[in-house]
Amino acid sequence: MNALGAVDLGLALLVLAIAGWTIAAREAFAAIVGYVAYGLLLSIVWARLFAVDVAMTEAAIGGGVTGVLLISAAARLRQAQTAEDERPTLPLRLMAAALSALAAIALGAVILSLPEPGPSLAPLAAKNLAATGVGNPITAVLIAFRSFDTLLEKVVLLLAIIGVWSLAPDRYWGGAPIAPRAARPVGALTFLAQLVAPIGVVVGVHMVWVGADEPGGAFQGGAILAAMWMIVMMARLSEAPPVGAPWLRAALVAGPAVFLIAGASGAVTSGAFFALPQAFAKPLILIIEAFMTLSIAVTLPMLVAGPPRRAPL
Amino acid sequence: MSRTIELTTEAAKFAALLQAWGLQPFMIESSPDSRSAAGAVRFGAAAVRAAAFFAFWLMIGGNDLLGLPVGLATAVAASFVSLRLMPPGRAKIRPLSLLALTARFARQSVISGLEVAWRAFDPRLPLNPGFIAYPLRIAPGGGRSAFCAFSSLLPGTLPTGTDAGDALLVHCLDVSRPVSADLAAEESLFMRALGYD
Amino acid sequence: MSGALDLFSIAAISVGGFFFLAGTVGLLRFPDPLCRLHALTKVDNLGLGFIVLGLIARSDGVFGALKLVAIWALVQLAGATSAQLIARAIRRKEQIGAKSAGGSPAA
Amino acid sequence: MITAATLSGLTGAILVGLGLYGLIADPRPLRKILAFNILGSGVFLVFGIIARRGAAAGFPADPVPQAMVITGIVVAFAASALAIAILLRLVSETGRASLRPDTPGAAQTPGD
Repeated sequence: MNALGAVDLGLALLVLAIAGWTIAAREAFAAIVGYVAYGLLLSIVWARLFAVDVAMTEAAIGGGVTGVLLISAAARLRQAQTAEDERPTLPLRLMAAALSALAAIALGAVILSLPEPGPSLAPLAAKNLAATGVGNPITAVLIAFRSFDTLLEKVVLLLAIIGVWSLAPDRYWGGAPIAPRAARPVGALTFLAQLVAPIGVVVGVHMVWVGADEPGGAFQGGAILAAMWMIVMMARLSEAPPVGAPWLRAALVAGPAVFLIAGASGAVTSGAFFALPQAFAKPLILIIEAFMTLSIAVTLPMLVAGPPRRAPL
Repeated sequence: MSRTIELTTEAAKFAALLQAWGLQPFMIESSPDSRSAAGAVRFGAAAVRAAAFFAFWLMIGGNDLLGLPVGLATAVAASFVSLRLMPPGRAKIRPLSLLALTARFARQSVISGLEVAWRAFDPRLPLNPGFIAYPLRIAPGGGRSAFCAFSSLLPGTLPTGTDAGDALLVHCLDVSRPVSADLAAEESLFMRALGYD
Repeated sequence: MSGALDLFSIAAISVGGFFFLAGTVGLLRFPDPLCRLHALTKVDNLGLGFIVLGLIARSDGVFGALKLVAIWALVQLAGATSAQLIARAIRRKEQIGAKSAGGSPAA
Repeated sequence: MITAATLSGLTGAILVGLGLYGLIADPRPLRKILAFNILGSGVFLVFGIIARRGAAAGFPADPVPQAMVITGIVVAFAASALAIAILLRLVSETGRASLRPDTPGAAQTPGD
């Protein structure tokens, strides 16, 4: 086994160990810290699979934003304990373990018996990449080749927001959520937010811009912008907006709306839904990406902030 | 009479603009006596910061000609965010003192880093941990936060926030070391470099 | 690349690796969370500094070098902030513990 | 000889098993959400090696599964956020972080 193979094996064992710790840890807080570390390690695994775009998404969303969501939830759940007697009995746990092991073994067997060479859509994507004008095949797949998936995924985000907001008690409807934040202003956190947030804006936009040709894109860049807004709210330099704010709602629907309009205009001009005219494919993709970025940057923090918890003014 | 006032304000504006563009990158002195001069200061700070963010864009983006307008717009947006979060303060950077501060930071980092490394590897684990209270001279606000961040980077000292007064509670791996004297030297240098004195 | 530059790069990265090792040993051996924080956030950052220094010698052009410096600076900022926040949280917890035990808070 | 891609796939398979166990065996709702996320990331990893095995046409990995994993990660996050919002509302209504429909103190049914 060469050095890189040893690194891969070590990485795999580390990922599994931390996943096991996350499942087994007694304290919720410890489990969540484990989960964040797990997300970061997993993104290294993705980088080793040459999926840099996925690695960035996993690090930003799987590790970072989900981590904030879980930690703030755990802090609010500290009082509400689950009774110990709700733990399943030993035979039941053994059965669950056997079932899980069976699932893992079956999946492992499938992986080992995959056909060689693997089927691939890469040649097809490569052949049509020139028509989109972008250089990053993943961005092309997301926005052009499988645009319905991406559009529906944006709609799912919107549905999730609607679902989260619907959980507000009646008296708070139209009010503002309370984003996770420090109990009182802390100098160190304020300093970080003041310095990092503008730099993060540059990095996030840059990531969307280069996403057309290199690893990056609306999801990764949007997640960075979202993180910057969350840091600013955590440092108490800004508050979550009321859910009824028109600008907020416009920003939330901007991405899917522009995407839909582009698709519909394709139906008119080129005779097929989402048929982007070839001459304008690249600028169109960039415009769609820009609005998607805006929506993602606003949606993720609002999902983390949760339902309104303040009466409307 | 009114003309003279106008001229004075214009002059103040111009001076503030010059100051902002030339000598004091990032943060500049605000002059509370004149509103329009304050506006110019704000504009100047915005311009300096936007230039800095554009330079950052060029640095991470490299030489992509098509991206320049995007970078420019992003730099303006970033400086808007920056101004919202951190209005122009009274700090000004003195390059020579900053250089001295950087040199001291590098030297102290290596020296105390080696010391912590030695403590970690020594089988007897020679630690004498504890807190010391260090009375801060730098005023509360951005400058103090920056100094705390700075001193928390040096191995051996770890600021853990202030007590009821203005004393910084510093955790040290070895309380018998001259931590207070070191901190005082660094604070003087820091205040001189960023114009907080 | 000239041999001297390669040699410098190897030396700097090795020194960085040494500091990372020292930080990890400290993390495992130091007795309480605050001491472990020293090992984790500072000695490791120093290690990163040396590794960045070694990589700058191998970077292609000024932009690559500046990018590495920016990465180092951002990690420093994150490290400084998280170290202070964690240290603060630990001290407050200890203070509350000391108060409830009837002792005076450490100062 | 097991390649790096196969190794990651097997890791993904074990992660699916671990997540499934946590999802079934842990009664605490927050931990179920965590386990669900681990299960999901295991599935993504299996998808990822299918992308890696589909390396062709000069790409190091098939871009189509990669793009789907990216959307998948975002959807998993949205689902977690919704689940946590529901959980927090449940706690604020009942005062207990429990999925058990009966009131505290009532006789428990085995195998529930």
